[in-house]
Amino acid sequence: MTPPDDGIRAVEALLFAAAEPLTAEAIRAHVGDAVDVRAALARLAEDYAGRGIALVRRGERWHFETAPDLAHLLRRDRDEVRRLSRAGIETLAIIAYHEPVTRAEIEAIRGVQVAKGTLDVLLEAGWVRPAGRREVPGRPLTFATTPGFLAHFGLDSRRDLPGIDDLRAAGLLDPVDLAFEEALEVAKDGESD
Amino acid sequence: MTPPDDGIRAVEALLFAAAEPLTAEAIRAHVGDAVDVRAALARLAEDYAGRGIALVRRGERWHFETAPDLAHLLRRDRDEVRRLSRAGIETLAIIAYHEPVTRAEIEAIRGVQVAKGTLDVLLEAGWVRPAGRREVPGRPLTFATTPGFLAHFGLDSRRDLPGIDDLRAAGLLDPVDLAFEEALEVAKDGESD
Amino acid sequence: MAEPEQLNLDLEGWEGPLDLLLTLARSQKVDLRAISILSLVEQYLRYIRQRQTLQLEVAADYLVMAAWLAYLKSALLLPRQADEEPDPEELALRLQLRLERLAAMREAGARLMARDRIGRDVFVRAAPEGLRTVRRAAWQAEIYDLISAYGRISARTRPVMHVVADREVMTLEAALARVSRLVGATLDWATLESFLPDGSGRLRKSALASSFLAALELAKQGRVELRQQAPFAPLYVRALA
Repeated sequence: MTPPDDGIRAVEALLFAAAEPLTAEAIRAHVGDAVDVRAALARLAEDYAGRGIALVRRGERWHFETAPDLAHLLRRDRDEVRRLSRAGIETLAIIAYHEPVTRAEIEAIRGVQVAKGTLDVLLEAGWVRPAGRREVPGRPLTFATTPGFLAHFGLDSRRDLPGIDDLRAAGLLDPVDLAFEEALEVAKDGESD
Repeated sequence: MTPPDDGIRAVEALLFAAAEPLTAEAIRAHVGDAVDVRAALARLAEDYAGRGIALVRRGERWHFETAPDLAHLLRRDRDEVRRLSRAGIETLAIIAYHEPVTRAEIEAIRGVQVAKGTLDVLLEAGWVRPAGRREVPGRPLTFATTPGFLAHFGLDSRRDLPGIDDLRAAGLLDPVDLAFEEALEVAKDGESD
Repeated sequence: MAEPEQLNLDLEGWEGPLDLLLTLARSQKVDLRAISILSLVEQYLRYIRQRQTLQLEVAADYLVMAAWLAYLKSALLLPRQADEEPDPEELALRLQLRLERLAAMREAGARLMARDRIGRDVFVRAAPEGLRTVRRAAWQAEIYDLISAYGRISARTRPVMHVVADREVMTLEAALARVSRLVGATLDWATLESFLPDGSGRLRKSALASSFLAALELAKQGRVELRQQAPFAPLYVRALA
C-alpha cells in the first residue's frame, strides 16, 4: 500500500491506541491544526476497506474495529475432556439398566440422594434425556438414555449391557457384599434341608 | 491498499483484537490450519510498513503497536509507565544480560543485597520469571526475562539487547573469577615477551 | 583527582559500597581499566570519614569495605614480598573487574530504559475486543466404569432385591399351563427352552425342570410328542394335531 503522510499516520495511530471512539475535534486536539482530519479519516476509511480492520463512524465519533464478518474468529471453542464423577457414573448406570426411571427411583436404588448437578451433567453430556412423566401422583419426570449414550459406550442396544450374572462372573460385585450374599445362601441351604 | 485475502484478514483482525501478543500457534488455533499464518504475518508486516501502526515481532509473539516516531503525539495524560528504582533497573539489566541468573549472582555484580521488593516489582510487572533451579549446592532459584519484557522494551529477541554483543566480546558478561584468570594469563603472556 | 566534597550525598543515596566506589572511580574521568586503585581507595576512605551521621546498620557494609580498602592500600604501598598471599595487585585487579561489570550493567540498564517502551513511546490498543476461548466439557466415561458402577450399586442393594427374586420358582402347575398354551401356537418342532419365561439364574433352572416334567406329562396324555437326537441334545416338543 502507499505509505500515508504523517498527518494520516498520526490520526491512524491515535484511533488505534484510543480507549474510546474519538470525535474529529478530539483528534485535531492531538494531532494539531496542520492536519486535515476529515481528509485523513476519509483516506483511512478507504485504506482499510476490505481489510480485517475497519474504520467506522458512530454518530460523530470514529474508531477502528474488527471487520464484522470476522467476529466469529475472536471466539474459539475448546473441548475439555472431563471425567464423570462417581455419583454421575452410578446415576447413569441406574438409568441405563432401569429406564425409564424417576429421580426418586434412582435415589432408592443408589441409597443416596441425587444432586441436581449430577443429572444436569448427564443431560449436558447428551447421554440422558427426559422421557415423559410417570402417571402416578406428582407425575414425576422419568429419564432414559439416548442414542448418544449407546454411541459413546460402543453399545448396539441396551440389551448389550451385561446382566447381574455377567457382572458377578466378571467379579464386579463388591467383595464385601458378595461375602454377605454367600452367607445368605448358606443360610437358605440350611433351611431347605 | 490492496485488500488482502480472507486468511490474511483473519490474522489481521485477530492480532488487532487480542489483548496480548500472540504466537503463530495461538493465531493458528483461532484461524484454522487452512491459513498460512507465517505468510500472512509477513504480508501484514509489509502492508503496515510506514503506516501509523506497525506489526512487530517480539520473541515468538506478534502484536500491533503505534509507530515509535509518533510518540510525541500520543504521549499525554495516560497512566505513567512503571518507574523503576535504580536498583530495579540494574537488577533487570543483570537478569536480561545474564539469564538465567541467581540472586547471589545478581548480588555479586551489584555488590549489595537484592532487596526483596526489587525482584517482586520485576515479577509483578511480568518482565521477570523464575527459571528453574541451578543444580549446585543449595539449588538456588534462577531468574530470566519473559515475553512481556521483550514486548515492553520493543526487543525482537534477547540478541537485540543494546550492546550485548560488545559486552560479551569484552568478557563483561563473564563472572569476575573467569575474567580474573584471563587477565592474569594476558599479563603473564606480556611478561614472557 | 576530583574533590570528594563535591559528592555531597548521604550514604542512603548509594546502592552499596561498590556503587559508591564506582561513582568515585568515574570522577577520575579515565577508563576503568586505567583507574588508579590507590587514588580510589584514598577517595573512598576520605569520603567515609567525612560522613559523620552514619546509621550503623546502613554503614556496616561501607565500613567493612573501608577496612578492606585500608588493608589493600597498605599492601599496595608496602614493599612487596614475593610469596605474599593474596597478591595485592591481584586484589586491585579483582576490584577493577567488579567495577567494570557493575558499570557495564548500569550502562545497559540506562540503554534499556531509553528504548521505545510500550505505554510511553509506543502504544497498543487501549480497549482491545479480546479473544475468548469458550471451554466446552467433553464428558468422558468408559463402559467399564459404567458396568462396574452398576455392579457396585447392585452389590450394595442386592441382599434385599435378591432374596425376593431368588424365591421365585416355577411350579409344575404353572409350567403345565404355560407349555400347553404355547405349544398350541405352532405346529412346528420347538425346543423346550423356547417355552421358558425370560429370566436368569435359579428361576430359569426351576422353570426348565418344571417345563421338562410338564412336557413329559403332556406326552403321557398324548397331547405332544418329544424328540431328542442324543443325550443332552436339545429337546424338541411338538403338539399332536
